[in-house]
Amino acid sequence: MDYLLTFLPWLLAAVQALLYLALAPLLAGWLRRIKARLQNRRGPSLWQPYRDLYKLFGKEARVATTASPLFRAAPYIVFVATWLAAATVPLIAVDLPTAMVADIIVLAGLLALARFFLALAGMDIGTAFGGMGASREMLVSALAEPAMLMAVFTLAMTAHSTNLASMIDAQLAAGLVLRPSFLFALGALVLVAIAETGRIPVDNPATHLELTMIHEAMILEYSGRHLALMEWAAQIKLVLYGALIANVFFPWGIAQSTAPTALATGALVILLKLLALAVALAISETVLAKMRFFRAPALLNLALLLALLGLLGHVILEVGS
Amino acid sequence: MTLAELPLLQQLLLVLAALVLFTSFVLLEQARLVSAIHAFAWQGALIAAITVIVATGGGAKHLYFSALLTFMLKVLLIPWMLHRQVQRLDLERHTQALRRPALVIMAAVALVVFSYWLALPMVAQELTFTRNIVAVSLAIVLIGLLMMVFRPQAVLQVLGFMSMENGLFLAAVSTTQGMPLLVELGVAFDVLVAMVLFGVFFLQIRDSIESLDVDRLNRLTETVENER
Amino acid sequence: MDQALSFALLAVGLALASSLVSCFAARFPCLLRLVALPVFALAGLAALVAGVVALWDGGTATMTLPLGLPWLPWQLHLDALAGFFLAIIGIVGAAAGIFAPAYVRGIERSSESLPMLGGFTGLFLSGMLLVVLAGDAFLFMVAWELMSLSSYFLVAFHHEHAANRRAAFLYLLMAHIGGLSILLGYGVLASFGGGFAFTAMRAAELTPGWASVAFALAFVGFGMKAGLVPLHAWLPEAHPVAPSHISALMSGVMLKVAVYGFIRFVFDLTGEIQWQWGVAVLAIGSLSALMGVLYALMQHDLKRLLAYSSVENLGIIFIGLGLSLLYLGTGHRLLGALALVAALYHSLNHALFKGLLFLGAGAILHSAHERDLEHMGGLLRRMPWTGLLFLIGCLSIAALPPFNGFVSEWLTFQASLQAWQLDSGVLRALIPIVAATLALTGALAALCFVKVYGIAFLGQARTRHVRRARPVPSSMRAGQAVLAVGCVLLGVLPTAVVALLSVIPEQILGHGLPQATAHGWLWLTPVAPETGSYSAPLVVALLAAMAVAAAWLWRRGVVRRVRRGDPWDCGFAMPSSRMQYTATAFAQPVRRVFGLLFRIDESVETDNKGVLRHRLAVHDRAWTLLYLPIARLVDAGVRRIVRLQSGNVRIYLGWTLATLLVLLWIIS
Amino acid sequence: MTAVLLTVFAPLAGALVLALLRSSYWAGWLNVAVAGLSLTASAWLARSVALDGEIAGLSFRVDAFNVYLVVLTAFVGLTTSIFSRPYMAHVRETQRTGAGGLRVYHAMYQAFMFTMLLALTTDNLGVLWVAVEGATLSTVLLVSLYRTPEAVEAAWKYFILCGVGIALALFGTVLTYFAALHVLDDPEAGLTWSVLYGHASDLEPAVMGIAFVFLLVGYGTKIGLVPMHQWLPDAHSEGPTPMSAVLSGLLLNVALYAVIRFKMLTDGSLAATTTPQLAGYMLMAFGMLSFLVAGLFLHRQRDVKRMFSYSSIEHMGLMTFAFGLGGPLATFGALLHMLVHSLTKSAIFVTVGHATHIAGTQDIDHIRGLIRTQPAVGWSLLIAVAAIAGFPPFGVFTSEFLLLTATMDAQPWFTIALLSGLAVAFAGLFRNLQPMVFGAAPEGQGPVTANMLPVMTHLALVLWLGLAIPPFLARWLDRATELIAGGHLL
Repeated sequence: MDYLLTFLPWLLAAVQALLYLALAPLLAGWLRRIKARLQNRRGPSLWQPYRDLYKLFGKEARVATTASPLFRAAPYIVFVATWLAAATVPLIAVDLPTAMVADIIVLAGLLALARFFLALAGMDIGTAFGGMGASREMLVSALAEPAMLMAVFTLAMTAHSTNLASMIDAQLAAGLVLRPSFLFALGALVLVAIAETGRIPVDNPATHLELTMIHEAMILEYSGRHLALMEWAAQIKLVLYGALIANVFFPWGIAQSTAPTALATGALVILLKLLALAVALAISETVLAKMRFFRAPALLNLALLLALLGLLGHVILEVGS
Repeated sequence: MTLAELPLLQQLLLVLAALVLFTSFVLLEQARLVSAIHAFAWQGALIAAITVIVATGGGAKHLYFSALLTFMLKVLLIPWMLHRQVQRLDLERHTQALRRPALVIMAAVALVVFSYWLALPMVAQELTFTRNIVAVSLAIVLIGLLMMVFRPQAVLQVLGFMSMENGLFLAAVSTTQGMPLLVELGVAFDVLVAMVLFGVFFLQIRDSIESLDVDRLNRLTETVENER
Repeated sequence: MDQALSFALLAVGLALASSLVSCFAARFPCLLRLVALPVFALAGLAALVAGVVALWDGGTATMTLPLGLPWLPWQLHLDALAGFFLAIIGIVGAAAGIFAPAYVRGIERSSESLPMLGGFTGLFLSGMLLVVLAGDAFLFMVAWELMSLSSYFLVAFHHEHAANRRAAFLYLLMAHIGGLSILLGYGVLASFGGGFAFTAMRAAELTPGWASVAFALAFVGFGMKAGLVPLHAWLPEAHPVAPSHISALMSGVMLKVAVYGFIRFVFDLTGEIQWQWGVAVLAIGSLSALMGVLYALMQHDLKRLLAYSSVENLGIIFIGLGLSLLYLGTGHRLLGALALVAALYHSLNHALFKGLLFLGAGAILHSAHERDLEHMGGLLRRMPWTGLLFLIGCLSIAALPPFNGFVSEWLTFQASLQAWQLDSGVLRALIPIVAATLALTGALAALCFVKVYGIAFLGQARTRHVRRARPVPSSMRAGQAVLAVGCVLLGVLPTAVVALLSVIPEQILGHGLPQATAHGWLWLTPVAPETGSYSAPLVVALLAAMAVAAAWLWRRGVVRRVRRGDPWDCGFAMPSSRMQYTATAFAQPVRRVFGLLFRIDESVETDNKGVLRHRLAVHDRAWTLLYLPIARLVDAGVRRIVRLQSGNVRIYLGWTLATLLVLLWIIS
Repeated sequence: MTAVLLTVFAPLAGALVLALLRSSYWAGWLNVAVAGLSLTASAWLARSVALDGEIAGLSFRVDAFNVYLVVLTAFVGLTTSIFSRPYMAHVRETQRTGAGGLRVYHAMYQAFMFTMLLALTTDNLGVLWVAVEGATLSTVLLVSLYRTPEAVEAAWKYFILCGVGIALALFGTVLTYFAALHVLDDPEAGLTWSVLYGHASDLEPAVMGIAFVFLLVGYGTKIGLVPMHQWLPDAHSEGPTPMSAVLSGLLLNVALYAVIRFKMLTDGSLAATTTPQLAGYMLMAFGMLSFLVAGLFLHRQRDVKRMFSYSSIEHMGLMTFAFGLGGPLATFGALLHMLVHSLTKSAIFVTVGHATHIAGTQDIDHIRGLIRTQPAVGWSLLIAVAAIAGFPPFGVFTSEFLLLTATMDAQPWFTIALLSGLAVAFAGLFRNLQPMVFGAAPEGQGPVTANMLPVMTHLALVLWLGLAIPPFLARWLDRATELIAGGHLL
């Protein structure tokens, strides 16, 4: 029985990890649909992303003659790293062993690992676009990373822990407390998420106009299953950030025990949260236009500023009490 | 005590000392080379006389010998050698006026006052009846140096150097009734050798720059040709 | 413990022996390759063994040599701290010793320079070993300057090029100044402790003012050696021009020796630590980290880039040290120990991956005769092994899990996130900002090494000789492999390493990390499990498992074939290698975003044939802000002073007279 | 006693014989032989001093302070004479001087050694003065040996400046004698240093102060203290290289020795006054000034020998400063520095001599790629300059270590000046040195026959002193320190 008790959390973690895989295309589809609706189009069905993935997996992969082994290894590394990063973020239940394995700094590290190989893969063929995309992607993330970590530090210093599970627990324990620092941190994290997941106004996932591509430019040469893995990884990343924002700032409803009812509610709640966030994102993407690449730093500086304000707010306004 | 109360011998001594000081002033602004040499010889003679007086007055017997030494060296030998040099370099007619004489003389006077002020603590020492001369000897040394600074002519520089030596000798006599004999001999020997070497150098300088104007010895410097 | 010391002495002896042997290399060139360098590698091995034994044992051993001043014989002193740095010196030294012979074979034709290379390499190693082993200030300084001097000769090895001579001169000059200021620092301690032996200094009771003076002197001296901004200018000049395995030693090890000196001086000898020092070190450290990586990004000479990235990493190390000082100064000994361990860990890591990268650069230089990134490309397919090992180095230095660079950075973050325990709000706010700087640095480092690897090893060869590059001999690969394996192991098994390292703070601070390794070899929990935990082995395991799962996913009855074809590239015709993104282009966004920090002169001109030429040069601001003014000052002083030597003898006599009169006037 | 006489008068006899000897070939060998004889005698002397404290008599007096200078002088004299034999032969082949010139050279070389040793061993301040003046007289002809206009000019400046300086020193000596006559009944003993030192506390402070000023300016001219130093670079650069070696290695030491002897008297006499440290302060001021100024001069040099003569000024300034600082540690360091500096500097000048023969000029801009042309010379120069710049494991580092730490103890703020001075001087030396030794050799530059034995010996000794100071030497230095500073270290 106790054997079961030690085994259960891992099982739960595995289930969550698979849930991320399963949910990712759904969220992407939902997002596209909402956007289409906002633009008065009918748009593709919710399940279209699944179909795309399936199709890509079925197709044969075409690799440039000039590609090196790294080019073929990269998709798996990117996919796996992103997936593991996602698996450490509590989705429906809090106390996960995976959250112990890798705290939020490791999460950032894993995402960086994925990005590293993504960029390398972009440069591997030796085309101009690949290099451009890699350079820009790395710059954006380089600017986004300090903002993200500052925001995270604000949370971590409130919770006295970098462990996501403990952070969420602390949030829940504290109950509904209005923290100015969290407001700023939230803003910062949202901006970072937009930048990192390559959404408008920093990047446009739908574009194939050469000079505006960032993420797309890097995976330009991929096809077949490789492309599928890359796309899937991107979708997972989106869900990851969604879950992060949702569960860290609004953890209510997440399952704190392994009781089936709790888990069920947790699953339901997080689904609603994600869908809601997606709606917000869709709206913002419809009203905003993509900005010139060299104005993106301004956005990220704003994120950094917000994170800094959050931190100072925490230090000045909250610790004293 | 005032001068009048001093014994006659000492009064004579002071007069001679004053004359020595005068000779070095003469030396300082003498234009003609030959007469400068003569002035130098006179200075030597006066110092020899002073030495004799000190010897009789102070009863230091070995001073007679050093008086003789001085006379030989400073009055006869060195002036004679200088004369020969001057003839060989045919400079008998050579005259060179001191530039800005007034300034230099004022400086020399200032040096005299300075050295008197400096010598006061020593004068305070009641030792011999020649103590007042310390200031004079110091003044002669300094004026000799001053002369070397303001006289670009090599022979005149040597004269300045030699008059410094005179001042030193006078100091030795006046303050301490002469140095130990060994030292006196050594000093005299050095002075002699130095004089010989000076003779050699006059010729070498003459060969290298066709003149004895030391201002033209200015090849070795950091300022001009080392501009990088 | 004594056998550790004897091993260390053996290492010193072997190093000296290797330099002695290579004195005869002028007559028998093969001597260097066949005897001297293997002996050198053995010396490194012995040092490694000594260090590990010393760390394991955790005691101290001392010994007195019959050398030095009559009242101050040379004393050797080996404790955990010294042992740790012995290990660093040893492993990189061994790797360099394995790597070097193949390199030397290339230059045996001009054999009259071989004794210089071999002899000073041996002296260099023994100097570093002795610095770490020194038990008194005198031996420390002797060994320190020996280290500087011998490395100077190695920097000047290719002295035909005036640029290298200039670099060597600048290096020796700054090393000399640094050494003098360290010496004065020891002077302060000695005048309070009444002796130059470290034991006496430890016992000394310094007044806070003088303690700060000593700290400042030591910080300047060791910081100059460690290449902290703004005293770093010599480093990117000197490190690249030495032979590659020497660059590996200099960047990987010598800078760590400076770190050792700083820790020994400030943490161990100075006694009462003041938190203000921590603030100073933090500021300088973050500045160095940021500037280092930004300037590294601007380089396209591979070795120069690596040298600048050394500046960055030393900055990270000093951030750790600064945190430690800050915590210790405010009485949080556990956190101080944690930050110190983080700094030490990063020192070890940087030694490994920077050594690995420099050896890789050496391999490229050896087979492609190329240092300039703009001419490289596609090397991964020409020299796959070097490519793989270099990739490991890049991943480690970019602080990516599960490699070693990440562990130390993670520890530093953990240490900085405990800032909430401090009482002063200012410090509480300051430290996370520093941490954010660290994060920015890490991200930029990733950018930098994506550029390096992508430009050098991926894409197409940009020049003909690079296209003809051959794989390097196996000995070179072995030299790199040693370090690469070290990188991976340190990344995967951090708990064991931290367990070993926590002996050091126990010894010199009297407080270890009891919690960090309390939960078994799997879990690294610096402060407590709930405040943050990392399990590298599990991360690796999960990555592997998921990779298997992914593989399984697409193996389900779909096409496995891969068809080769031309690149798509949005339909452009088959691109030539000159259409690739260059290193400069890759760094251009950064250059625009951080433009203020560089002195850029960029110009586009058309030559007579109407061809457009684009010139770009990015200069280090430190030159214009610090070095040139000093040089001008000295020159002005010289120009004034030479007037003394006007050449007119009468003026000289005037000086004599004036001096005499002035003195007489003063005296009476 | 015989040891003293042999040590001192062997060179005198040698000088007389050499003055008569026609064959310049045998003269070279005889020169070496005499120097060797004098060295053996001095070694014997050292041994007897080590056994029974000090040797005195016939107005000679050898104690721990001067005995090691005696040995050093004799030693450097020997090695330099070994070097000078082939060197002067080469000089003669290149027609820069004739047989007569060589005769003068050899005779004057030994005469100079005689004056040096006499100045060191005598107990009579008057004789000391005579000897130092004699040193000037015996070397001034050698400076002008080549008869070039520069040589003559240098010799004249050397002669005039040192003559004036030495005259002032004589005035100081006279004043000392004057002060002595008050306290001593026997006027003959009035210049005997040991007697005066016994009564130092009774000497009239006012007189001794003035006397010390004259002596400092006088002998300071010979030490090469700024601003009386101007003769030094000229004389060093224009004279034959062996001469430069002994001037830098020995003459400056001896002049400093004289000043220290007088400082001991002055300190004793001023001890009771309001300014007991006056002499020390003067030395510190002059030393620091010379140190800094010379360091700056190093940056603007074209003539390699000039450059190294400025470095001599710098190091003499350092020693003067240290002696002025006083205290056992500083004094010990200064004594050690005297030793290692003369060894290293003479080695440098010997090497520079070979280098100038290789390049055929003394112009730094035309001495290139020595390591390529003749590795022995190039490396010796490089190592020796590294040693003089104060890099371990050479002895200069040891002494500078002691000096710096002593200064840190006594006058912390001076260390800033010392630090910057050392840095500036180092930069000046190496920026000129590097192009000379490194780089590719110019066309048609070939190796010369060089006897590197003296250089190797000197460098080996300096290295030895850097690694470990042998006990007997340590005891000597310690006793000398006790004499000067009145304190022990061991």
